[in-house]
Amino acid sequence: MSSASRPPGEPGLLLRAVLALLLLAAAAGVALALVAGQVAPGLSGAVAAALPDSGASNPVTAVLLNFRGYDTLLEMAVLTAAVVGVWSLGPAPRIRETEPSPVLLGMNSVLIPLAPLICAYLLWAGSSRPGGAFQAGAVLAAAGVLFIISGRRPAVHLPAAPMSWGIVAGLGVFLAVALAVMPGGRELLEYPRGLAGALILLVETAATVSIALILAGLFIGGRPEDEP
Amino acid sequence: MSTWLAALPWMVLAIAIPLLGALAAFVQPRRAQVIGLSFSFLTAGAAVGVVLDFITLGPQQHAVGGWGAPLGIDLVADGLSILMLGMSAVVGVAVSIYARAYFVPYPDKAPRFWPLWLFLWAALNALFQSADVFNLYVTLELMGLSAVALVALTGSGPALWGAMRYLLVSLLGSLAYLVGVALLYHAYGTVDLTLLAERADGGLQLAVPLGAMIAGLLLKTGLFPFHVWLPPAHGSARAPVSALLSGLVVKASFYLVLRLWFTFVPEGEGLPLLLGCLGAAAIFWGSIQALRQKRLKLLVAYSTVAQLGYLFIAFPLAGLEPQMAWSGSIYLALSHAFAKGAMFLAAGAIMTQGGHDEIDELDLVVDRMPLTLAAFALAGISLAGLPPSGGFVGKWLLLESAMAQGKGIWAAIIIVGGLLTATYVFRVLGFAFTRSEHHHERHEVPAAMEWTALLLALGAVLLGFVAPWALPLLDGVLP
Amino acid sequence: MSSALLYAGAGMGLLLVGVWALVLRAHLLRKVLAINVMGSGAFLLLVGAGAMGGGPVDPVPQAMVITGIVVSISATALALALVLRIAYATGKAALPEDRERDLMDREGR
Amino acid sequence: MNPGLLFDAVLVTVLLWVAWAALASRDLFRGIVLFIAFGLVLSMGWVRLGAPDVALAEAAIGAGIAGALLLATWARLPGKTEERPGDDLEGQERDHEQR
Repeated sequence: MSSASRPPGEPGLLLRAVLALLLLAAAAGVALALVAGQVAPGLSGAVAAALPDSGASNPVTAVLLNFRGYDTLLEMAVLTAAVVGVWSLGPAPRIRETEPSPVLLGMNSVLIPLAPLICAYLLWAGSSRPGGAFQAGAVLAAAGVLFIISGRRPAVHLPAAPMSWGIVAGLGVFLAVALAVMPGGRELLEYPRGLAGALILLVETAATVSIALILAGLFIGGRPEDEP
Repeated sequence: MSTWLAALPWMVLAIAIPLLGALAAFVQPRRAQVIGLSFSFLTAGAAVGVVLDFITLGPQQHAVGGWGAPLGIDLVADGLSILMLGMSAVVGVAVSIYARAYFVPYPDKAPRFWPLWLFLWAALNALFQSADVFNLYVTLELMGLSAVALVALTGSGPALWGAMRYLLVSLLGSLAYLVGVALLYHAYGTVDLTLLAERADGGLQLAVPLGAMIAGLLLKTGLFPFHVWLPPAHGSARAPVSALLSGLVVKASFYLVLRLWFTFVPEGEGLPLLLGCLGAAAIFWGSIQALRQKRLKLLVAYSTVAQLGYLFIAFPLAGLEPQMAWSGSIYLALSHAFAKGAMFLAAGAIMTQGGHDEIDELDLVVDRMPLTLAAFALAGISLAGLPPSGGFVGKWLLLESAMAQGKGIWAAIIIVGGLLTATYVFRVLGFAFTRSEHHHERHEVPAAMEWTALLLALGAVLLGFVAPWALPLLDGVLP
Repeated sequence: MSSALLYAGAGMGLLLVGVWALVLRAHLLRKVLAINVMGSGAFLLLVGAGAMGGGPVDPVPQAMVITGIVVSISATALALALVLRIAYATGKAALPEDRERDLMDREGR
Repeated sequence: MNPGLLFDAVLVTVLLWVAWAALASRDLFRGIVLFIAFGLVLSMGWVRLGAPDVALAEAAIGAGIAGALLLATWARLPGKTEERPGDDLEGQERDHEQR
């Protein structure tokens, strides 16, 4: 150790000073861009005007699954690619079985049965009120995570095949719907008149199941053991 | 028969097919090789469809969801997009054929490689066609995550470090880009590139977001001095992955810099000069580091740092001769994708054969793998800018543009950089022709690996001949 | 001064804090935390700056942020899996340039 | 100063402080817990910005799932000592195994 004040490898004063200057300059730039000049009105008007044709009455859901549904499609691809990536790193680290605390078990016996209910509500509410596939999937995944860490489960022998089908279902159904609407001169994801609501619900339901499985799969931290 | 083929929505299929392929290869891991290779051909076919549509009908547009900007997201295929799509198709098919042979001894890696590579390909095709700055952010993230996972596929400590550093840099770059998107939406109320081009009026409100976005993209491209993450990541990845990263992935963020530049045409001399200087620094630093490397793959990776520098020489030259300078830069990007892809594939074949890639232990490898050595040499010819290769055309255009403006210093940099490139390529070739004192193991290398490297390198040379047909595709894109 | 500007400013602040920690802290888990804080900052900036004009709430940036949150959890999950593999393979959850450093937390080694 | 703006100012200050504390604290476990708190404070901010959908997503994913992932990763890190802080909080992940 060269000096008591600065352990080896610790970033020096010069680096800190340069970094601080750079960050302050960037912040000043952003601040100026924020307060200088006009503020554009945004797209709330356009969304409100097109909302009746969108198949959802919650404007955020309409943007997520109709107007900018293509973003959401690619976002499902990102999520799926992440779990593929995590599984590609190797088999899941084994979680040691321990006696779970009674508090957790008690909590779980209430929370885990409740989760599918909350999930269904969020999914159903999503078209008209706050909520939607991602939130619902996350709640379901949270129940799965509680289940995994509570230790009250059959040995962690997750069957890979059904799990991987469930993981791809969200993106698969979304892609299939996006492509299936195209015959008849429509564009990708251009829902036929009157079918938008039903198709959005279909996409969201598949997405919810997949998101829950993917998030739980990410939590496991590697591929199931029977996966080649 | 061709009517229904022509009516297919190729732009969409170029994105949807690789996504479907990724899903199929993931759920059927035991058949991943077959699925992966088939979907690679289909994806390349869709990209060719987009290119043919462009040639027969001109620039294409597709309003996803039928809404159109600003509410919806538009896909656009113009001359620049289709050159990039075509580049990805050629390099992608070559790497896919190579990878099928390469991964035979690694049955645990193959089912992991194919879904990730198809996700990456989908991200590239989506990125090259998107006209929406937020959608581009999502494509950047899809590309980044699958690329990082591909690097980590190697599994060793250094590769994991390389992947981790790459991930952090990539996320930092994306966030800088996202800040730019936020400020653009704040100022102009849209994220569509065409509408932004109409509404943007210069000043701080444009300069700050554009600066943030370009800075983030330069980080992802690995322009000097942001290159430190690049050689470890590209050098430690599996050979087909290295070829994809150096050949295609860094080009995607460079493409996006160009796209933003052509959309907003920033004023002023400072930033172009800065980019040019960084490019020049990258050429010298990357070449000198390449000369000093002991391992072949690291040499090739540092060569990427140097060659990326060339792409930015166009910025200070574009003031008076925009057409020529930009064409040169884009053509260099294309031929670098072919040449560098071929070089990494050749390096991978050499590594498979000898079990190592120490440059001074190449031990008369030319006797055992003449095809691979030919591939390496041909790729080197294009990298060094010797005629009649694609690299020659690109560098010639840059040189001519520099001379026409009396900017001799840039011409000198281009020429010296070419000499340095030739030096490190010949250093490798020299050791390939000499006998080593040590004994090395020898393995059989599948012919498919040698031939794909050679054909890709030949492609880099042939690009020089097709330039008269390829360059006019850029009409209407360049500012 | 409006609430929207306040939140946009906070977003900028989070970005600064995040970059600072990303560069200076050595432990990889901390770097992942830093990236996440930065992401939240960028999202706040997106919605806050979009809302500065007043008027009805704009759903488009909100939808973008939800997309961003999902993208960011994907990246976080991949990053965390990598951190764990690095820690198992090399014994320390840090990049080679930081290996000499005290990771400044009790769980460092 | 109207009460809404005052509340926002307090919220923003707390948000920035929690973020700073999460990133600067010496103790990694504490940092992660503070990060989860950060997610919850932030989701209050989303409600204030009129974005309840984002607030739900932030609480469920940004704080909940991300927090669970971070804690699980932390608990699986190799080379831990027995007396680590918060041993009684995440009692299930007590695996000190090295792979």
